[in-house]
Formats: sequence, structure tokens, C-alpha cells
Amino acid sequence: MEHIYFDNSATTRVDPRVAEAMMPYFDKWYGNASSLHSFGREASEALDEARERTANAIGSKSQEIVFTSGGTESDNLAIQGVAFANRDAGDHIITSAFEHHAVLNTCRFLETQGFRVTYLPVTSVGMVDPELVKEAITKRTILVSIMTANNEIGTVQNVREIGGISHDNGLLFHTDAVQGIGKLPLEVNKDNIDLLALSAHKFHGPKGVGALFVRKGTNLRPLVYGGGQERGLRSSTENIPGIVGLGKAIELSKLELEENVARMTSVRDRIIDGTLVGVTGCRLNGHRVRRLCNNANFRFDYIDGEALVLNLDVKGFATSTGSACSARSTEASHVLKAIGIESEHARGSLRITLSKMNSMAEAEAYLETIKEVVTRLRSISPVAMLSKQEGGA
Amino acid sequence: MEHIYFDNSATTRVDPRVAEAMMPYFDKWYGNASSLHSFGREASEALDEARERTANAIGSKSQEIVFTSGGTESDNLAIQGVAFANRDAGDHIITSAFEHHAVLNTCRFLETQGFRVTYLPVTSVGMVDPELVKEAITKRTILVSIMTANNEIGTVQNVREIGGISHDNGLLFHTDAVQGIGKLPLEVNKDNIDLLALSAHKFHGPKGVGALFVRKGTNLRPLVYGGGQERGLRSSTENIPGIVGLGKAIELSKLELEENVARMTSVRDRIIDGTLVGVTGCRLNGHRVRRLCNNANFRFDYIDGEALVLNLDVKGFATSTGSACSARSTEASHVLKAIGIESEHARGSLRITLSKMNSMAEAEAYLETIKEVVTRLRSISPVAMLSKQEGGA
Amino acid sequence: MPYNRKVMEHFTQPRNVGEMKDADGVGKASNNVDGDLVVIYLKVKDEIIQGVSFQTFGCAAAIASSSMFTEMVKGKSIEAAQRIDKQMVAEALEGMPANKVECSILAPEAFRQAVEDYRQRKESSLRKNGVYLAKE
Amino acid sequence: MPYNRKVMEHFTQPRNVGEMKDADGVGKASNNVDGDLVVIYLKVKDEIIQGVSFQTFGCAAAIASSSMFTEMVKGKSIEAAQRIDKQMVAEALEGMPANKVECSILAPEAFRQAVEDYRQRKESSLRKNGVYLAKE
Ligand SMILES: Cc1ncc(COP(=O)(O)O)c(C=O)c1O
Ligand SMILES: Cc1ncc(COP(=O)(O)O)c(C=O)c1O
Repeated sequence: MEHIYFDNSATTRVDPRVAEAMMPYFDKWYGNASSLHSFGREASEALDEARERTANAIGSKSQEIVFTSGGTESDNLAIQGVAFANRDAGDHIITSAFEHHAVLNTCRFLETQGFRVTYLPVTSVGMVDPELVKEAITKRTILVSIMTANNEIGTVQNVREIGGISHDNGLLFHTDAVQGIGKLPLEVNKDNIDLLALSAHKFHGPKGVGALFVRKGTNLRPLVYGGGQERGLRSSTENIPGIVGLGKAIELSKLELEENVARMTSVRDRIIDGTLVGVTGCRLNGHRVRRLCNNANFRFDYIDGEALVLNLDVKGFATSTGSACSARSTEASHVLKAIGIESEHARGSLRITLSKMNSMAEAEAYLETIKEVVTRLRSISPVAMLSKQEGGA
Repeated sequence: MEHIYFDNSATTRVDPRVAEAMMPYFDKWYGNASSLHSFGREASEALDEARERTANAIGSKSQEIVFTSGGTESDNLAIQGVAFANRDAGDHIITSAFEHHAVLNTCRFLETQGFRVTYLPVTSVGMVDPELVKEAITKRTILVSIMTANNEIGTVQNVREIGGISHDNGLLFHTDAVQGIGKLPLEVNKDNIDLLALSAHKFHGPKGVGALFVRKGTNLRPLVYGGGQERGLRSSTENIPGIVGLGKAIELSKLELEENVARMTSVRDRIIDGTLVGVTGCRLNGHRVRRLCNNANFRFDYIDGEALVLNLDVKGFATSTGSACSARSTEASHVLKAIGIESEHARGSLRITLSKMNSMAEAEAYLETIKEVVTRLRSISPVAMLSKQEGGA
Repeated sequence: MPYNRKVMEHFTQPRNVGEMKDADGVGKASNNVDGDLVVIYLKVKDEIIQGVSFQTFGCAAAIASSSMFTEMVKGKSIEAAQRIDKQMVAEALEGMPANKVECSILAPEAFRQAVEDYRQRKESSLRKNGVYLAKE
Repeated sequence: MPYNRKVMEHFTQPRNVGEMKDADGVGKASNNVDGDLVVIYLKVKDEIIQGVSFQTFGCAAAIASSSMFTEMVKGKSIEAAQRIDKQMVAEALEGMPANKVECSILAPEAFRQAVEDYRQRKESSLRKNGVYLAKE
């Protein structure tokens, strides 16, 4: 049986055109970009081209792109980088309660280093209120970091407005756009962004490579020290095949944005509407409209998310419950907690995340299967007893 | 004309068997190792297998391997990691003056953070005297970091002895083994190593992936925070294709160590002896015996390294002058300075670094060419005037 | 957290699932943090477990171990069945991921409650029928 | 630091290389930090550069720009030749990597020294031959 892959916010399949672009850099043009000879020149030209493609995709200058090992490193470089380089200017950071762990845990670490962090609450559909950002600003604030779109429930924030508020107050604005690339039109200048993190494997590029846009003039302390690559911000022999893959993937994602978004949106809407209508005891998590074109996130009463995902997997559908990164623990995800969903409901969450490679036929196949699987799991579950408990609570 | 690649300490060609092992993880088994479904399981099994292969190659346990983005990150994680996690215990680090910048610049950064660092001198052939390590130890010392083999002049250190001294004094011992893998038989237990950094692209694996061996019980502070991958030491979606490539490459490098070393040694010796005999005004940098099997490093009077490398490149040979990472500046490399070679002599340095893929025929072709190229460049150079200056100095 | 074939089999085709209307004893055990709930229904005759069924709200491990547990107690004496713990269930399932062994704890616990319930019902029915047991 | 085709051509096939035994003026310029050395030899007649050659110890950029510089001064008057600076050499080479423009500085400098040398020799030979120039 062919597996249907519905877990594209965890990671995506590398686009064959991207893989093809990368291949020659493994065993033909395998030079080190710092080398003087022709292998080195091939590498450094490829690096320049990828940097240009990346810059073009987000409307920045080439020199403002720093290649990293992924979204986590980009977020850390932005946040730790700003914090440690601007300690004289202040020690307060504003973020939200439902950022990715790459942001949240970095902020928690900074708290151990004497920084103060405000974790703004989000609404029940997962929106950060720009007014709250404004109110949280103090004289000691140096950075605002709000994600472009949430990886779990797909809510899309008012990035431009929050960036504007930050700039009006002379603050740097960072956004974790890892889930936004290829799904939203992002322009760092129009959108008032100073630091933007992205990760290639989330848009059909390879794993282990990402980028950070760093607006010219922004002072960062590096995370690692070494040979001085990437203008000293990120030393290490450049991962040329990976960077070429990122460049190719982000170029494609920009070129094909409109058609991909339209396609994903229609498949997503079929999945959302079909599930809500077809399955009882099921609700949508997150915002119905301000939502990534590829995200559907449900909660099903009286069944467990892991059981749901495993059963769907047996039936040929790859999905997730909560954020992929937290799959190792059985706790309800911090994102669902942040939007006020507790206990049993958080337990029965299912995330379906699409890519340009998914089809309407796959949505139909899923709609058949989800009914069957939910029915089966509820037949095992003490539904009557749980609904009684609930009524009593 | 086929190019002959003699710059394998900068980076290597990916072994076709390694590339083949990686390929399916780009567009077939492309799951996130944290995911519950079958794509995730394929990924996490691949991760486990690569970890085992890496552990086997250096004689450690699987759980002691942390995958990173390369040698630079591994060195930084080891050194920053130990320093910041053990600040209570002390604030003094011992290293050598001719470490790679990934170690040196990390130590310099730590000096700005209130740590003290002793940079031990090396002998004129590039050896660190273990006695000096012993003498440098103070009550505040927490870490000794000495590279396994130098990337520029190829000297191989007494790692086991220096590790033993560190352990006798209750200190952690880190070694940058980036140039050692595939060329030296390393065993972390026998060799008294607590932290060992390696980088896949130096042994026919892919760029952008490395590993750090962390002896069980060693306390490190992470560089990046996020989803908690790699036991919390290195958060980020695992670079499965890259890690699979590292695992395959290190397994091959271990399996084929003896034959590869024998082959490289004989080609290297032909290159060293042939150059020293065939070209006047030429000396060998580094130790003639305690030397990586793949390294030859010369200095030629009255000519410039960049000119030499570019001219050899035109003739079809990819080589380097100084360490690849410092090619952007025209200054004499810190390694050559550390072994006491100054000014014009450092300028005329040429590094030839082999891999298992080089042949004796390539060495012979090089020996023809080097004579021709040196003669040509000297015919441009004001040799007589330079030799007069020198005589006078 | 990859489950082995046996666990997956008991998860996808659990044995002895469902409510038992005419049970002699019913017990439940829950894990308040995660919200897990296991209900065990028993039919007992002469201290021998003649019938058993379960309902489980929980992860795949909780469902599979409930299924396996019911298979293990069927036909055993109450006394023997009470000795079956999470470790034995995990072993019968040929192993469980380390962080999932805890999920097997609820079925034995619910079973003990069901036995308790059975004993209470028996006592009260004996009482109702005028039979008094000597209590020391 | 990729050099363009023109720079590489002047590096691999430099024009006007070598010592000139019968030069009218010889000048050298060196960069003490890196050890670079450029020597320029001149043949001059009626203030016009009839012949020029160079020797360079330096990187490819230094060699290529020495070669280009000698091509540029050949046939020019001393006065005109002295106006040629590193920027003009870099332009004639159709561009140089930013961090390499400095490497073109030595040839014009050595040229100035060679002109100086030429003038001194001329003066002393005039003196030797009993011809005195009025000095103001
Ligand atoms: C919103 C968000 N930020 C950051 C990351 C981290 O990216 P990576 O795993 O590539 O380091 C992810 C994905 O894991 C994400 O979804
Ligand atoms: C000895 C040594 N250490 C560390 C490194 C850094 O490795 P990477 O460039 O893969 O980060 C290198 C190579 O550049 C090296 O030769």
C-alpha cells in the first residue's frame, strides 16, 4: 500500500528538482568554498547563487543571509545572538507562550543568564494580540520574537503589525518563519522584520540546513567560533550541497507560491469540513481563517492522539499529534495548553499538514479512513463513563 | 583535462557508496525521526544505526555520540560546553598555539567570558610536549584540548599520553580528531579521550554533519536549545541523510583503514621525497615521521603560495597553501608561525593532502608539474635580490 | 517509540474489548495527569475468572496491554491473576519501549478494583440472602 | 577569491618579465609584512619609456598587475606613466577581488623608484661628463 504523507510540518519530501540540483556537489564539485582552486571556485559560486536565491525569496540583500544548520540554530543565533550582543542596551525579551521550543527553550536559557522574558498569552484560536506586545515593552526591552505561523495549529500572526510596533519602539523584531516559507508571501522590508529564521526541510529542501536573515547593521554574537565563514557569524566549512538545495527549494517555493497555496488550501478545506461534518465529537483547533494553507488540527473526544496516529499509520496515513518534536513525551503539548485546551481534549488531537505534493484524492481517502478509525477507537474506549465524568465535572 | 584533487584536508569527495546510502533518505524515507508513523520509524532506525556505526568506529558506546553540523560545532560544543557547565569547578583551559580556529577562536571567546587559557607552544616540527601540559595544570584547570593531528602540517600528537596526564589530574580531555578519522586508529577508551570531535566531509562523508563523542557522565551546556534532540545536547530535526552518510563513511573508513593508510603513505612518501630531491630551495614543514599518512607540506623559497596554488590549478592540480579556512587572508598561517617559520618562507608554503582516491600515477604527474611551475614562478620572481636580502639579514 | 509486532497486533486487534452488561465485578483505574482510563469487567465462578473484558482510553500501549492482560487472566484463579503485574504484561507482549512500561499499570490496577467490587457485591448479596460470614 | 580571465591570463602569461641588464633605471618596492617585492627595470629615451620589465615576488594579483602595469607604461612619457595608479591597473585588468586591489600598489611604487633611479643616474652621468644642470 502506498503511504499518504500528511505530516509536512514535521518535515517534507525533498523535491526531485532540488535533489537533482544537489547531487553534483557530493562527488563532482565537492570543493571547499574557501579553497583557491577550481573545485573551491565552483563551490563558492554555488554558495553565492544560493545566497542570492534565498535573498530574492524574502526580499532581502544577499549579504543579509547567514546559512545555518536549520531552524533551531537560526532561532538560537537570532535570540542568543541579539541578547548577548546587546546586553548593555537591555535585558528584556518579549515572545509568546506558544512559540516553537527552539524559541521558548532559548528564552528559558536566557532567563538563567539574567535576562527577563515576557511570554505573551495567545487567544483561544492562537492569536497574539499586538496590543499586548505594545503593553509589554519596557525601557529594558531589546527584542520582540513572535513566530510567523504556529507549527501545530497553523495560526498566522500579524507579523507586519507586530514588527511595526517593535520598530516604532526602536526594538529588533525576530520572527520564526520556519512554517511560513512556501505558504505565505514574506517580504522582510514590508513586513518590518529584522531577523527571520527558516529551515530548508520544511519546504522540500534537505534536512540539516537553514538560514537566518540578519538585517544589515544588526549586531549578533555568534554561537560558534572558528574559521570565520558567513561573515564570522557561523564558522564551519559550508554545507554546499545542502545550501544549494535550500537555494533551489526556496526559489521554487517562491515561483510556485500561488498555485501551491491554492492547491493546499482546497485540499485542506475539504479535510477540515469533511472531518467536522463526518465525525461526531470533533472540533477544530486554531483559527478557521488566519490559518496556514496546509494545516488542519482537530481534537476528538474520548480517544488518544497516539492511538489515532498509529491506527491511521496502519491504514496508510502519516499524521501527527502535537508537534513532532514533542512526540517523545505523552504530555499535552504546550501549544494546546496555551490556547486553553486541557486534559482529555488535548489528548485526542490530530494534526494533518499538507504539502504541494498532496492531492484531493488523498483527502477523500483520509475522510473515509478517519471515520472508521475514530469509530474503532471509541469502541475500545469507555466512552459512556468518560462522558458521564465530563458531565459531572 | 581531468583535475587531480590534492586538497583532502580541506574536504573530500563523497564516496559513491556513501552517496548511495544517503539518497533514499531525501525522497523516500524522508520522515522526521521524532514522528510516530512509519516514515518516522524509518528515520529513527537509520539514526540508531548510524550512531552505532560511529560509536563502533571510535570504540565508544552509542549513547555517547552526539550528531552535530560539523567539526566546528563539535569543537565548540565540547569546549564551550565544558567551560560553561563546569564554571564552579574552575576557569582554566589548556590548549596549543596551533589548534584549528574552531578551537583557538572558541578559547579566545572564552577569554572574553572570564576564562583563562594557556596556549602551549609547539616544537619546530609541530609537537606538543606532554611535559608542558603537565606543568601548565593549575587548581583551576578544567579542560585540556589538544588536536589529534594538525590540519596544515599533519603532525600527529601523543594523544594517549596527554589524555593520560589529564586523567591523572582529574581533568577532562578533548581532542579535535577532525583530521584523524580514516587515517589513525583511534579508540576513545585506550586513548584516554573524554570528548572527540569529528566531521564527515573530511573522510568522504557529506559536508554539514559531524559528531562529538561525549564520555558518559560528562556535563556539557548545549550551544542551542529547542526540541531536545540528541539527549538535549543538540536540538534540531536530525539531518538523517547526512547522519546516514556520516555513519556509512566512518564505517568504511574503519574497515578499510589499513589498506587506505598504506596506500596514502606510499603516495605521500613519493611526493615528499620526489619534491625534496627534484626542486631546489624547498623544505618540508612538520615532522617527517609523526605525520598524517596523507599530508605533505613544503615551503619553496622566493615564490608565493597563492601563485603556486593557482598555477598548479591551471595545470590541473588542486592544492592549498596554509589551511583552507585562512585562504581569505594573505597573512602567513598561525600554524606556520607557531612552528617558527616567518615571512617569505611561510609565504611559499604548499600543502598537498591525499585521500584513498589518489594514486601513485597522480604523484608522478605532480612531480613533473611542480618542477615546471616552481621554475616558472622563480623566473618571474626577483630571486637574486631576495637571496641577497636574506644573506644580509 | 517503535512498538513491536506483538504490541501492534494487540493494539489493532485487541481481544476481549467492550462493556459486559452482566459482569460480576467492575473496576476502573485512571491516571489523572494524562486522563487515561481503563475499565475491567469480570465474570467469576468459584474464584475462577470465567470471563473478562476491558475498555481503555489511552495510548496504543495502554490498549495493547489491556488486551494482553485480559488474555492472561482468563481462566485463572483470582489469586493467581492478582499476581500479574505490568512487568509480566510487558514481557508477554515481548517488550515495551522503556517510557511506555508505565502505560501497562492501569489494567492490573483496574482488575484489583474489579475483584474488590466482586467481593463487595458477593458479600452484600450473601447478606441480602441472610448468609453471614464470620469476620475476625 | 576568484580572479577573472584577464587577471589569470596576465598571471599565467605575464608580459615583460625578467631582469634587464642594461636598464637606465631600476626601482623596487616591497611590502614588509607579507614580504612582497616588485622590481621594475626601465629603458628611457627623451622622457619616453622605450622598454620596461619587472620581477615580482607576490601573489597572482601582484604578478598580473605588474604585467599589466608594464604594458600600460610602455611607450608612454614618464609623466603620463606616473599618473597610472593601482585603480587604473585594476580597471585595465577588468576588475580585481576587493581584498586584492592593494596587491596592485607595488608596481606603480617600484616604477616611481625606477624613475627616481633613472633621474639620479642621469644627473650623475651628466655631472661626470661635465654638464651641470642649473638647480633652483
Ligand atoms: C516553527 C518552528 N520553528 C523551528 C523549528 C526547528 O527547525 P529545525 O528542526 O529544522 O531545527 C521547527 C521545526 O521543527 C518549527 O516548526
Ligand atoms: C582540525 C580541524 N578542526 C576542525 C575543523 C572544522 O570542521 P568543519 O569545517 O567541518 O566545521 C577542520 C576543518 O575545517 C579541521 O581541519
